[in-house]
Amino acid sequence: MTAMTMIEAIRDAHVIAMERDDNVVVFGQDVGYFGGVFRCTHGLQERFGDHRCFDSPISEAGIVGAAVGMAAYGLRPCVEIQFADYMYPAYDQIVSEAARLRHRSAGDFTAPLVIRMPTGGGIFGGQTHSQSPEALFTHVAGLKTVVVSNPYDAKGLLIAAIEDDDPVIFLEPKRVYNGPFDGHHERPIVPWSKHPLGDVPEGHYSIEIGRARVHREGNDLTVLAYGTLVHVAQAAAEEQGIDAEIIDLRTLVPLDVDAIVASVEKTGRCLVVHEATLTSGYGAELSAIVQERCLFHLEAPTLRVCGWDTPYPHAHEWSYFPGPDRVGRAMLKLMAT
Amino acid sequence: MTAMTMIEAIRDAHVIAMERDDNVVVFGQDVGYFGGVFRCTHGLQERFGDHRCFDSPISEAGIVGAAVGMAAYGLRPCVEIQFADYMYPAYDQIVSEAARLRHRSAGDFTAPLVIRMPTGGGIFGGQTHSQSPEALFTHVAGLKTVVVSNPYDAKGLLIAAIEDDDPVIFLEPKRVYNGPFDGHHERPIVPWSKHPLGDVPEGHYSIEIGRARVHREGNDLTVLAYGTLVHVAQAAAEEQGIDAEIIDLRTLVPLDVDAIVASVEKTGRCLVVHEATLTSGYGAELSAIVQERCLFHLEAPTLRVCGWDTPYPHAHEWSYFPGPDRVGRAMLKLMAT
Amino acid sequence: MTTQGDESVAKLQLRIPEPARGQRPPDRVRYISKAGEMQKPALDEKVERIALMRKQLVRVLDDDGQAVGEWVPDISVEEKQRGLRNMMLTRAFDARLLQAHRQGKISFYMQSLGEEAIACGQQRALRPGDMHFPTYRQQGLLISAEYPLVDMMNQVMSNEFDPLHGRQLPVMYSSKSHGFFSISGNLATQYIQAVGWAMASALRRGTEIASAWIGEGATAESDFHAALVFASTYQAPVILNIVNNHWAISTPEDFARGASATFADRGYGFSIPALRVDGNDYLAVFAASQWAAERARANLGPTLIEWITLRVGAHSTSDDPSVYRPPREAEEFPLGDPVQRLRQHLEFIDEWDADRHVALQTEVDAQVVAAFAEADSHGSVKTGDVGSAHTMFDDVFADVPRHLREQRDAMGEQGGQR
Amino acid sequence: MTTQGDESVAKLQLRIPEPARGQRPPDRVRYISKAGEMQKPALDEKVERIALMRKQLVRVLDDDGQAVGEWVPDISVEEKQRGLRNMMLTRAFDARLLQAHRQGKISFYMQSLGEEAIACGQQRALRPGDMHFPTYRQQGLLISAEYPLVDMMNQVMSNEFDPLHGRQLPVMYSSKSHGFFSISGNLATQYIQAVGWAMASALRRGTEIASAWIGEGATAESDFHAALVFASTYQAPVILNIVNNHWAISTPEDFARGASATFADRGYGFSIPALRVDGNDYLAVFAASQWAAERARANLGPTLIEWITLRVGAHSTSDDPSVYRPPREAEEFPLGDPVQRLRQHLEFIDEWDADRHVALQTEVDAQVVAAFAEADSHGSVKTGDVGSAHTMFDDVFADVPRHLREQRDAMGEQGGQR
Ligand SMILES: Cc1ncc(C[n+]2csc(CCOP(=O)(O)OP(=O)(O)O)c2C)c(N)n1
Ligand SMILES: Cc1ncc(C[n+]2csc(CCOP(=O)(O)OP(=O)(O)O)c2C)c(N)n1
Ligand SMILES: [Mg+2]
Ligand SMILES: [Mg+2]
Repeated sequence: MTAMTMIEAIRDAHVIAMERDDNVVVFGQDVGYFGGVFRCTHGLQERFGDHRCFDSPISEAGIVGAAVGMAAYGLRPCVEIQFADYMYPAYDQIVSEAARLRHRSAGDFTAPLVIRMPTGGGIFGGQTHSQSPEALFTHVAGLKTVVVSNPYDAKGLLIAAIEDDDPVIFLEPKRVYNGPFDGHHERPIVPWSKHPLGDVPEGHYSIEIGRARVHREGNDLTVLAYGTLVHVAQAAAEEQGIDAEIIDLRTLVPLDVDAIVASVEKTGRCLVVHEATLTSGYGAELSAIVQERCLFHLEAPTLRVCGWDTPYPHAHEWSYFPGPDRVGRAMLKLMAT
Repeated sequence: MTAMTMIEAIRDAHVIAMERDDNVVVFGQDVGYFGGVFRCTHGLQERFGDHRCFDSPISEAGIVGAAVGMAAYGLRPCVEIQFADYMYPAYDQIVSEAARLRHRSAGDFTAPLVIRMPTGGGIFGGQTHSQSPEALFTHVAGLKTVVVSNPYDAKGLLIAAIEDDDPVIFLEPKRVYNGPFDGHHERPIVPWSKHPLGDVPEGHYSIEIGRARVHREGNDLTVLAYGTLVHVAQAAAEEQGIDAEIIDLRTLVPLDVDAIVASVEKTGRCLVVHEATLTSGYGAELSAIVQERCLFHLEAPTLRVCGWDTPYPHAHEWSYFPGPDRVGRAMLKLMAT
Repeated sequence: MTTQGDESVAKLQLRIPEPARGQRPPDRVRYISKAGEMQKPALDEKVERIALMRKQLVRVLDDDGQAVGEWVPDISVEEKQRGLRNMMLTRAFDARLLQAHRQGKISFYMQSLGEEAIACGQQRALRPGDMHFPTYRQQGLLISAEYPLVDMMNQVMSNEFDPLHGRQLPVMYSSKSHGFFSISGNLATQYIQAVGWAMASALRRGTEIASAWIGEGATAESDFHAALVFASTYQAPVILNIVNNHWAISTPEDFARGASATFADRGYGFSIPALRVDGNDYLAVFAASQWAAERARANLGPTLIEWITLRVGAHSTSDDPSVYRPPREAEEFPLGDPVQRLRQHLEFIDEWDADRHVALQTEVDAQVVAAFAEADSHGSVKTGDVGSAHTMFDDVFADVPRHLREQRDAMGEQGGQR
Repeated sequence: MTTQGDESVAKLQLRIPEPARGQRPPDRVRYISKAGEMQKPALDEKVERIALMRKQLVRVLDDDGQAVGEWVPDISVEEKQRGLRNMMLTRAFDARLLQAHRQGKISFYMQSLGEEAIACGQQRALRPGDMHFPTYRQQGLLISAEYPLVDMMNQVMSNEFDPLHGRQLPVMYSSKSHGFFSISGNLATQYIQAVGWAMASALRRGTEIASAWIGEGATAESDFHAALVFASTYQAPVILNIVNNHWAISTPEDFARGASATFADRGYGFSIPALRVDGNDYLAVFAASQWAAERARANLGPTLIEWITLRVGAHSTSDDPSVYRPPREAEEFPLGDPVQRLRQHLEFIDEWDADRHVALQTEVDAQVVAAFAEADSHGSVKTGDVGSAHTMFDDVFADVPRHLREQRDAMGEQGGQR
């Protein structure tokens, strides 16, 4: 075990995957010589050479389109989109190509590739460095969508994603790169070295895509969360003294429905939280599934605490971000119903 | 009143909007000289000249990007994407630009434009001529999303969309262009001339964006539908002898929540139907809203009958399409709960 | 915003390319060189020197059918006869399936009438292991690679024997083993993918090259740019084909080409050597493809080729060109017909005659008829003879995940249908 | 797929552009012409003739500061002095805000150090009513248009007086009245929008033209292609500026340019006249901008201009160039510094001297200090002095719809904050 930040865990996952399989290639804007604006690929070019890790032109469509072609050849590209907010130019290649290639060719060609992107706000990035577009991927048949919340999961899930034979969207909430951020932006950053999930095994291990993790056991209510909001929910529960069961979904598609149903049937109350805008966010799917499968166990309507239906505002990001107060108030409201 | 197909009603709406306002310009692939592959802009170039209606290169990004610039200048572009399946190359211009321009410039610049696109399957179009991507627009703050189900609404809503000061996504289910298709693909097509909603007033009229329409009154259960599925739900209700209240939402964002709540509180049961894939479809948002606002009126879980989570298969489109049998079975199941 | 301004300056206006009817068919092809006129540059010739020939047209066959000039490919008579057969087979294949559409046996079809030389010729000039990233109008690639006609027809009919399980629109074939990448309904996406595939071959120090295909109209799409940027930056071993058949459904080439003289010019914006080639001249197609392939294999990077031809038929079975097409366009097209021209050449060199031609025509027709009879015996989507609807849940992912298993069960045995 | 193949051919490999450190700063600029060497083509000169000059560089100021050649713009001494002032004001503005960032008063900043002549010069060469579609490095446009410095600073500080209500990242200004389109964080999107705006002006028979701005790195983006296609096809009245400052964060220009000789070449792929211009030569900037604007206004269509300059500073306050930058790059950059070169010219023509320069420096510094003091008095996002969080719900739509009113109420009075 070594204490790692999530950045170090992601870098380590790259190294291990590249060492085990020559077909793994890594590229994207500033990822080669420089090592990525968040340093997640730092040292890979030096270590593996410029035919394994290299910089790309500023063309997200080109990065993903080329990756699809490379994957069809037999490689396993793991590419970085510098910010999730900039994935839109690549959206056609992701939705119409990577997601559909296996199906439309009946398995003749496949697209085993990973598209990594930093998501979420909290760094004063404004509307184009703060987005959480997961729901734009979960609606697309053929994509697996992973969102990580800590270094241990990040390494195990990234290795699993690179080894997966299907295209995987790998979302990295940038606010938890360096510590388990709980939404208290006014407080000093707690480093991962002080958190059990910052303990990362050396060498190869992988975490099954499609399995949720019970982050905190409890009986009062169930919180369905992923990414940064896992830590926010924990802070809210502790501050409100509510015995919440917090489920870190980790994978949105395929979804671990059993873990959700088991918990909601136990608690009878459910809160869904995410940072993305509310309307048509992935929380809507979770809320729909909960009432479809657990309606007669529900003692209260499932609530959603999410980003507002506006662009992510630079100066007001802490009013936009669903922090511990908002999440806590929703917990109290749920318990009062 | 004149009997019109939905194509004629859309063409008529263009003519009226272009006559009333010189700032309305129309362009897209094959829309000028040829009049559009579905003939929705037929005759406009001849009538208004090539500086009001013209062909464009095959670049959806260019069409929408240029439209955003024209709108910023002061025009009201109404552009056609040949099939909704081909909107992805324009997605960045739609999401990052058209939807955000007013907000990010604090109203200094605006993007009053309409993006029309044919949606849905049922014409043996396969996976790239059959999609219904509405949920990819409803998740984006700053976009209004309209889906039409009949000629009367199509004309009134398109005029309203062109006159609207915000960007409007205008979705036209191609299967109802020529008649109120109820899912019985094995039966002959019923023309709009035989349907009351095929009666279209001459001249200018508009329908408020954000208002649903009660397509059929009933007391047993509420069906939330839009586009083609409105007619499918009606057929299913009649075939199963269920007194369903069918609400044609017409606008997905902004949503007519009052109409939904009033109906569900009355019936106590709700069925959500759409052609798009189930997971993270707009039906998830509707289901979530219904349980948030009406949980204690619900006698059964809100059910969703939607397209499967696969690409739209060419040969099996009728197994993919949520037809009257699937919708009817869901109605029976709801009543049995 | 008002448009008041200094009245001393002219009011602005746009150039809206004139519609098709305004164009005389004979003027359709700009800059036609004489056969043999254009020289053949060395493989490693400086791009700036090749650029000096940008308005010339690679042509080998003259009006008498004689092969002349530096571009005459060094290929056997048998190879030429094989090319003729491939083109005639492709044309017969298209004809039979168009007929099947008229008979209501299939839902949709797209022919390559008049463009057969390009796909058939390039397929023969490349090697097994190379990968083509085609559009829907390169069926000649599969046919020349001897992919079974009956499998193609089963795909078009979406019947139980369709290798793609009826998932794709007719003509959207896929065959890795025959060097034919899965066709996408979304234009241009394959162009950058081809560059990526070629990059992969080079990243792994392979020897295979990729060939990207696009229509002139689709060069306006963004992925065309991504492909040229990546091909130019990394010097990927790829052939960038632009098939200029002068039409994009109803719009003439002008809308995509803009003010530039040729589509080949696009390459020079990236210092990618670019040729304009007579796409109806089988020998020119073979020679130009071979030249580009040798450049790629010699690590000399990408080559762009603009193929000049004509879409003789309708865009697809859904299209009615009478609304926008100038009359007599095919008849007056200055580059003639690819089958006739290669036939004329073989006759000129006394390796062909009318009897052999009739015999070959009979043979290919029979081959097509036999294949169609077999495919037709399996029925089609129109007769409801399709495989199990449950197959739609396969291949969404490598394994069928839980939510898709649940949906498959929900669909029920009969597979819905309503 | 295996990579076995004919062993007679070489194994393939890619060209991965060499990292920055490999490049000697003095060689950074390809093809440097002497001042006055390049001729000035007539406005309606054939694009193919202009293309012959594609490797030349429009330069007016020689090493002594003398203005020489056909491109010498016909502008008054006052206009030149104004240009000097605008550049110095822009530089002082940047310096003060960088200091503010070090002081922890603002969250982020991007300077234009070394590139001031381009935005400042072109703004003066165009007319009121024309519209610029800038990137985040053209603050010189706003400053030269006399947009209030304090408003810019309020935006950067995101305080209560920020015209954009703290919604945008610092430097993402917007001012329609000053011909400055709202800056997007998404690269290249504005390029095709500028073409659309120019098309609109022409569709309405107006007289205003648009000016599109992009960095050399972002020309790899797809919207760059869409812009060139539409500009070329419709011959829109637009100036297509490419600011080649040799860096895209950590990647050298090579990644976007690929194998082509220049970025100006991109224009020739579309038969769009393209100039390479010394971007650190204020007079060359003015003259080239004026030439392009006159072409647009005369309905002669788009002009592409590659501006050669250097990003002297870091990409942004989040960037650390020491990791990737060659040492002494700015010192050895062959085109010098724009402020110094215009100053030298004014001194050469005896319209300037050291005393006046010091006086002007003092004046612009004072202006900036005064503006900053005022902005600073309103506080910043760092001191929590921001407007009401409820404003985030305005301008999502023209009117606030019901669901946003409900969310605004749910946010509560204090506006959350946690
Ligand atoms: C992204 C996208 N936009 C639009 C279409 C609709 N479409 C199909 S073919 C076609 C014309 C293509 O013309 P061209 O590229 O010249 O190829 P050709 O048909 O002439 O072979 C269009 C517009 C599409 N399939 N994909
Ligand atoms: C679509 C998109 N992709 C990536 C980025 C991240 N990014 C911001 S600036 C930049 C470099 C741009 O370089 P260049 O175009 O040369 O402009 P310069 O910074 O040199 O002025 C990148 C990659 C972005 N803002 N938008
Ligand atoms: Mg074509
Ligand atoms: Mg740059």
